Amino acid sequence: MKIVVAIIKPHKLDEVKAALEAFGVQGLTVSEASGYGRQRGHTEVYRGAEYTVDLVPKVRVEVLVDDADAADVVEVIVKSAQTGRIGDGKVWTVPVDDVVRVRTGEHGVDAL
Amino acid sequence: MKIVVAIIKPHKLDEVKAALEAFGVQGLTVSEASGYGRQRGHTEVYRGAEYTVDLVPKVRVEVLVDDADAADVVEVIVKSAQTGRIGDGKVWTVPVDDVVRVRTGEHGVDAL
Amino acid sequence: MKIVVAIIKPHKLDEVKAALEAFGVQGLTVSEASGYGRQRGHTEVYRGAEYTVDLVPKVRVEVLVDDADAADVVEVIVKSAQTGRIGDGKVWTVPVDDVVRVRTGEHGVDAL
Amino acid sequence: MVSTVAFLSFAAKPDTGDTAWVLASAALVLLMTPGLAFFYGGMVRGKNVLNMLMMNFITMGLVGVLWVIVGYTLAFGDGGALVGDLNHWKLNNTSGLSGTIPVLAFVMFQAMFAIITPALFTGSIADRIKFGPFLAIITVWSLLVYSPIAHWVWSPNGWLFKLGAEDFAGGTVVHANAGAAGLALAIVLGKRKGWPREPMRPHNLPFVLLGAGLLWFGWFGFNAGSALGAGRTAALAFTTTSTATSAAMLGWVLVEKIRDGHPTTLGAASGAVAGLVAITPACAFVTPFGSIFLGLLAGGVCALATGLKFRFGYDDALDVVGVHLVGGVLGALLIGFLGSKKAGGANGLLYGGGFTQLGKQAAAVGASVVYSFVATLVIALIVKAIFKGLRVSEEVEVEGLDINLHAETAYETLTGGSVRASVSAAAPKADAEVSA
Amino acid sequence: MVSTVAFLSFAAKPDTGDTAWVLASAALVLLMTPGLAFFYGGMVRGKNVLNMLMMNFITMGLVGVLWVIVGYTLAFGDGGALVGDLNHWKLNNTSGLSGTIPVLAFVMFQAMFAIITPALFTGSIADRIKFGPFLAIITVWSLLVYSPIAHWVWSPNGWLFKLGAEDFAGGTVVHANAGAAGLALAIVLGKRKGWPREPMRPHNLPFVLLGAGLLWFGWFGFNAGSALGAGRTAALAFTTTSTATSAAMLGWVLVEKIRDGHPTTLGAASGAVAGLVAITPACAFVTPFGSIFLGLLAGGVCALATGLKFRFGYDDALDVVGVHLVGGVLGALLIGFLGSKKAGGANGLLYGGGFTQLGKQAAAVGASVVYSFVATLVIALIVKAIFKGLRVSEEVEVEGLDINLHAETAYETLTGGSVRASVSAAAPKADAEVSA
Amino acid sequence: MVSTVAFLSFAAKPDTGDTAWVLASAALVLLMTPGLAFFYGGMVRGKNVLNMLMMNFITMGLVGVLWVIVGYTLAFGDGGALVGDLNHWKLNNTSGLSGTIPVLAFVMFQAMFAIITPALFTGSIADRIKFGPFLAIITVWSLLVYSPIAHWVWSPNGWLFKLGAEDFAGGTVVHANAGAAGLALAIVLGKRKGWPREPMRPHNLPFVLLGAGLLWFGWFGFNAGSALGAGRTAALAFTTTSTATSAAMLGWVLVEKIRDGHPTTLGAASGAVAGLVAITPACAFVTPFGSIFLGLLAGGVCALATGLKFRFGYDDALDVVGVHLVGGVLGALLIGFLGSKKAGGANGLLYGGGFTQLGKQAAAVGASVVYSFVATLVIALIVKAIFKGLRVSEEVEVEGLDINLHAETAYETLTGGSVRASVSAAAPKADAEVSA
Ligand SMILES: Nc1ncnc2c1ncn2[C@@H]1O[C@H](COP(=O)(O)OP(=O)(O)O)[C@@H](O)[C@H]1O
Ligand SMILES: Nc1ncnc2c1ncn2[C@@H]1O[C@H](COP(=O)(O)OP(=O)(O)O)[C@@H](O)[C@H]1O
Ligand SMILES: Nc1ncnc2c1ncn2[C@@H]1O[C@H](COP(=O)(O)OP(=O)(O)O)[C@@H](O)[C@H]1O
Repeated sequence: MKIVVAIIKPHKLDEVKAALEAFGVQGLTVSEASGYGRQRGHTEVYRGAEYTVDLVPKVRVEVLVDDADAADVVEVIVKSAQTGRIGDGKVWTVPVDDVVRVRTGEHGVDAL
Repeated sequence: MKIVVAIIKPHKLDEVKAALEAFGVQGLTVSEASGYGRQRGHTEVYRGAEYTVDLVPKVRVEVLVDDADAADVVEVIVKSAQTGRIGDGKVWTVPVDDVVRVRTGEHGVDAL
Repeated sequence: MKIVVAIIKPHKLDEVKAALEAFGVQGLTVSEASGYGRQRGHTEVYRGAEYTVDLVPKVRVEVLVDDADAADVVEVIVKSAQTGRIGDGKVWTVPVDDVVRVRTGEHGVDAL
Repeated sequence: MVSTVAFLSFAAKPDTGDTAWVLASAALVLLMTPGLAFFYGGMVRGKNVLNMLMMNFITMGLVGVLWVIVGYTLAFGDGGALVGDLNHWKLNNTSGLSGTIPVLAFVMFQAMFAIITPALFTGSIADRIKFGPFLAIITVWSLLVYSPIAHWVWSPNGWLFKLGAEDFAGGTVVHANAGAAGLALAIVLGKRKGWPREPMRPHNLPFVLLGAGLLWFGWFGFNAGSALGAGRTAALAFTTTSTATSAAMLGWVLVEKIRDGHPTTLGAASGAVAGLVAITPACAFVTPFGSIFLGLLAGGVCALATGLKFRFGYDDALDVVGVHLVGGVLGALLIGFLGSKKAGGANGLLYGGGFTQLGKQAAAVGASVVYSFVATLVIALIVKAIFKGLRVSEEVEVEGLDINLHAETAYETLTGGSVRASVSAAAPKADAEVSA
Repeated sequence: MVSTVAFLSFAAKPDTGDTAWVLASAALVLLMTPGLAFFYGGMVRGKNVLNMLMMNFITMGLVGVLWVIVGYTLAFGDGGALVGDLNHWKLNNTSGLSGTIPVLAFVMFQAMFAIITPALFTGSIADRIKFGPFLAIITVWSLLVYSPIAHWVWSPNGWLFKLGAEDFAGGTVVHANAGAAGLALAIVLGKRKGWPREPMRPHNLPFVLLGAGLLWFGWFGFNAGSALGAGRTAALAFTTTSTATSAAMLGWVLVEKIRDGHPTTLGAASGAVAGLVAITPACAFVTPFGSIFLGLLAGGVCALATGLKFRFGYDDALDVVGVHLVGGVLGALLIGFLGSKKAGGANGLLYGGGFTQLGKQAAAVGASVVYSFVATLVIALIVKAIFKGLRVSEEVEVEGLDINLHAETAYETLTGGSVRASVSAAAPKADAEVSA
Repeated sequence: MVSTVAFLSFAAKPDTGDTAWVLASAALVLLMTPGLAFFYGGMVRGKNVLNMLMMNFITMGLVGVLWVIVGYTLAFGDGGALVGDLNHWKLNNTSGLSGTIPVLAFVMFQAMFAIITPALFTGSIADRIKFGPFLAIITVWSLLVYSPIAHWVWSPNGWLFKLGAEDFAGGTVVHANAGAAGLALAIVLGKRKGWPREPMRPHNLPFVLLGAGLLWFGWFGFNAGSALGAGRTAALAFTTTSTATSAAMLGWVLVEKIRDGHPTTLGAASGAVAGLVAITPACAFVTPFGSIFLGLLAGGVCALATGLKFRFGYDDALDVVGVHLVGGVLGALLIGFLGSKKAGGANGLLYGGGFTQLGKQAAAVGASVVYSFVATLVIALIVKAIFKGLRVSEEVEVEGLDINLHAETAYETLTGGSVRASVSAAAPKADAEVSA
């Protein structure tokens, strides 16, 4: 089992979700995040005092997948999240020892 | 060392926390998340325009544990988070190379 | 490849970010979290009813790094996040199979 | 409210100053219901805030219409000792003057009282009532409980008016009444799932303070407007309202500081409201200096009274009993102590008036509270039987009333396109509807 | 607004009651624009809320100044049938009385109308207009569209006034006018990226309800203040305003319940506003009972009318057309049906008055809407040409107008030092500026 | 405020129109303090918003009581040139008329001024003061600084009144005074940890705009109510208030556009407040056209003045100095330039009046500012000594004042049962308390 983690631009979430669904992924978990990287942030001004905000809003997507699907899922995400502009994000894969479905107690691939 | 990650229903957090404490876990980290899966979302209507919201509020719990405890901690979480209804969530285990306690710089099991 | 995950005190984020930048890290991802541990929470009172809030605001930092840099990055974070008081947080390292940069599709170290 | 003799003089011209003040006051009292909506809305959990706002706003709709059709005439139609007749239904025969102001100005000023009274008890039923039964209860309650009690106390024909009970701006008619009804409803509805074990913290305290600010502002219309003119009485009512409110805030916060260790913003807001409630019946009958004591006492007593629900085990979610029932009764009774002829009322016990006025006050507020409690209980049980239950299901209670009853979410997260905003818009039915 | 004969009597003393009411009303109407800002601001996405608030507040600044310099005299200067002359520019010759009140009280009361009218159409252009062109449009529009139409309808010399068309408080001048302009601007601007496919949910519904509450409160000044005095007419206008608004809320929510299955808070707020819009022209011409029907109808019709944009494909973001154009026209026409001599207007169709008044109403509202639509279209196209486009870039639209146009973020997250707050303060330019 | 001769005529009847306007104005000014609470509350960080709201609300409680007991008589009791006597303590001898209105109406109108003045300087001490010392400072300050200065300027016996200095509604008494006190307190308190290096962005800008909207609305009572009647002077004050505020918003935003590149909502709100401050002393002494210049200047100058704190290194957190001290002084002095006999004041420099009035203005505002600054400094240092420090500990400052001083959190996250809501309710002490 693997967990694929993706940091993407917020407005790309719907497309990524749709692409993963089309691929056959049955579930995923999403959370809000902020990213720092090549993409520059923006400047805010309050009563003349300037602040540089260097964190950019991002969305974090986690997908548990069978080992065999990992590479494909990564590719599906990369394709659907791509705009070609700086700040599109990263996708990485981490090994998972085991997965359990809370509702049933099923383990492994059955838990997905 | 392992890190056990659980996606659970928000109102189950207190029970899970209590169960883990009872088991002997000394710390954990929690964050808000949204889940997509078998559990359907809900529909909202604004001035007649209908929106299907397919992400459901979830809570993400992370617990660093010694290798030996991993399986037990998973079971404690599964038991305390279970309602038996769709959407109860997932628990998975990921290998961890090392842990450090920021305050002291201690490594490994001492850092928990 | 490794991913270094750090749970730190919110007001230490700027220092950690600066230290990592100085070290040469080019990007990172941040999200809000709440921690439970030795550090006690606080008490709130609403119309005489007392509530004990045992979760403390924390920030979660994730940094993807080359295997060689992992230990150094951990140390940089520990040093810059340390106040010496309970609740300073944890830093851990997890193995990563692969990283892709969404914008270009580059893999591995090139993706950082 | 001074006597509301609907003396109709069609030819006479209204006093423009008095009319201006009563119209302004009516607008101020109207604003109190949105104020209340935020006072309460900030106190519930985020998943139920829209339901709380909705209950308050829909009361403005429902009672606003009911009042002009039949509520007004039941309250202020001549009738007998118990209820008004139908002489003014649909606002018939209201083109003349009432005292120095147009009757319609009086009708509207009173309309806002009729609206806010049932709105007050939405605080006790928070977080768990179905919307249909709520509407049914409000409708029946407004006609069978509010209008009669208003008639008893404020109509020259009402039996409590004739008794000589004093209720300048509605301590009995509005607050004690709403408080008693809130208690009855909380008992019939039962406790919220998890109460009092689980935490139910206010989700937005700034909203609570916004609501308190709007309530305080509007209450000047409520109390000083009840003089039905802009003269010395209005100025006195304005003064005691301000002073008692300030003092009650200090009283409540002081209790907190001593008991809990911290002065809280929720306490400051609650104390202000408690003071406003308690001075309401008394505002033109006590001196400014007397109103300081009244306020301090009201703040302190209500702060302690919010603990009653834990002791007796009824889930009065936002303390309608602790603030409105206790505060309203307290204010009504304190007239019997602090009332002063110099101010405009009968002398109370402390001003050498003996027990006479205190007795009248106790009789009036007692009768009103008992009637309100019993009648509300009966209404609630009948509505419960008709609707097969008053409460939402357990799942709905856990998941939140907003998405389930109103198909809405109060707050969208900032990062527009993300997380919660991840929705797919269906072809809006609105479209289909219109094209059909 | 009753006839605004600027009868100047320098020696006479104003009626203090009438003056008090008109000044209070002017303040109430001023508050409506912040109310509107929150009504609209809560409905847009979180990344654009500041831009929406800013458009409304800056209109208070811009039109507030324009009005006293030249807007007032173009609207209420004697002039001819089409526009006022410059006799009152810079508020010259305004030290006397207008009826029983100081001319300046009338000028200020009217100023608030001039401010809120263009503010109303910020709802249709939400989420996509550049700030410079917006300022240009507002400026020109206020002088070339608002002032003339106000003159037509409310000046004794205006051609629609002479025709005998009735518009007590601005159903035509304010609402139908703003609605038609909003439609024209929505068409020129084009659809928001992603509309109507992508979800654009209100980011803060409590703000929408706060705005609705403030609007309702302020609208009593708008409508009852238009009596320009505190007497029977004001009391009647106050009453019908209250009743129609309550009824319209019920009407809108009923349509939702039947069509969508749920009564919503957005619907309750929208219904109230629809009722306020529709009763505006009619408030002193119909009976309280008549106003219930007017309100119910307005609520129901406007609820359905918000679907028109999906059918016809114009992106009127926050339904300025569905609420203000449709509601304003409806109210204007309903005077032709429900108008009643007893109330103060000409008898309408249902009161035996035949088609005469209906015809006048149709002519007046028709002419105003057509002029407003066409003139706004022309103004928008010219401004577009001058500014090389009215819209922000696609990136700005996606990222949000707040950080891009105003260099600000609406909400900071709670955990102070973290995430969004992670900024490094540069040496503030303010400093440099001052030391220079 | 025109001369406040407390001419007591017990038999005479008040003018209802004047009384209606002053009561309405008093209510409007009361609302300004909650408005201010949100204006400031939105500007601080989320961890301190409740403390900011609390400081403002508790001032309504504390000064509201103090004023009727002794504050009023110190300000408006006959007394001498420096302070009033105790003739009216506990509001003794206030049952007659003051001019055409009940004395109590005047007392209440003034009460709201006494409340908001110390509330204004909560902006400079934000984020770091302990609650006990804050209460002590407010109490002493109200009696030793506010009441005397009000006496100097507004009592017919006051030395600045006799000098002929003009301050219609409190530019000197309220704004310059509060600004000077704010500066003194900011200096005694010292800088917030991290200031000005660390970012301290407003946590909720919509709240700032809500506050600005409520302030603007209430300020019509503040300024036009100071005419103490509803006639030409009130109408003029209303007009110049509106115009100057609009113009000042434009002035501030223009400076931002030129200096920083973007017009901001914080700037628009701040500009409006700056305009309101500056027109306050002058509102019945300048022409509407003159008020445009006054407003533009005030907006622009205050926008630049907010940079002073960075230059001189005092941490006036929310710019009480930049807006209220600078704006108040500016407005007072501009009377010496723009004052016009036609409007109602003495002719200023630009209207051929020479330097006379300017000199008086400078003397009055100068004396008040110096006294306020020095007296506040002394009070703050004494309170500091008594309470062993004015500031919260560093940990409290980092963690936030809300949870530490008030045991509350402003906002609960949406997902009810989760994260922050993860608390375990202890047996409420309230219960124990009651059962005891
Ligand atoms: N080393 C890293 N570790 C973790 N997250 C990273 C890292 N580098 C970048 N990211 C995440 O990826 C996002 C995009 O990275 P950025 O450098 O801005 O653009 P790009 O990936 O297109 O070169 C960042 O906002 C951040 O959330
Ligand atoms: N493949 C997956 N990867 C990551 N998270 C998942 C995955 N599948 C489900 N989840 C998470 O688990 C939650 C519950 O899953 P769901 O399919 O709704 O119910 P159940 O687990 O009871 O079958 C989801 O809301 C989501 O947060
Ligand atoms: N076993 C654990 N698993 C995951 N996170 C933990 C664990 N223990 C502690 N944490 C995180 O580390 C933070 C600090 O831990 P705490 O025990 O309070 O202090 P310290 O690390 O200084 O001993 C906690 O708030 C929590 O977020």
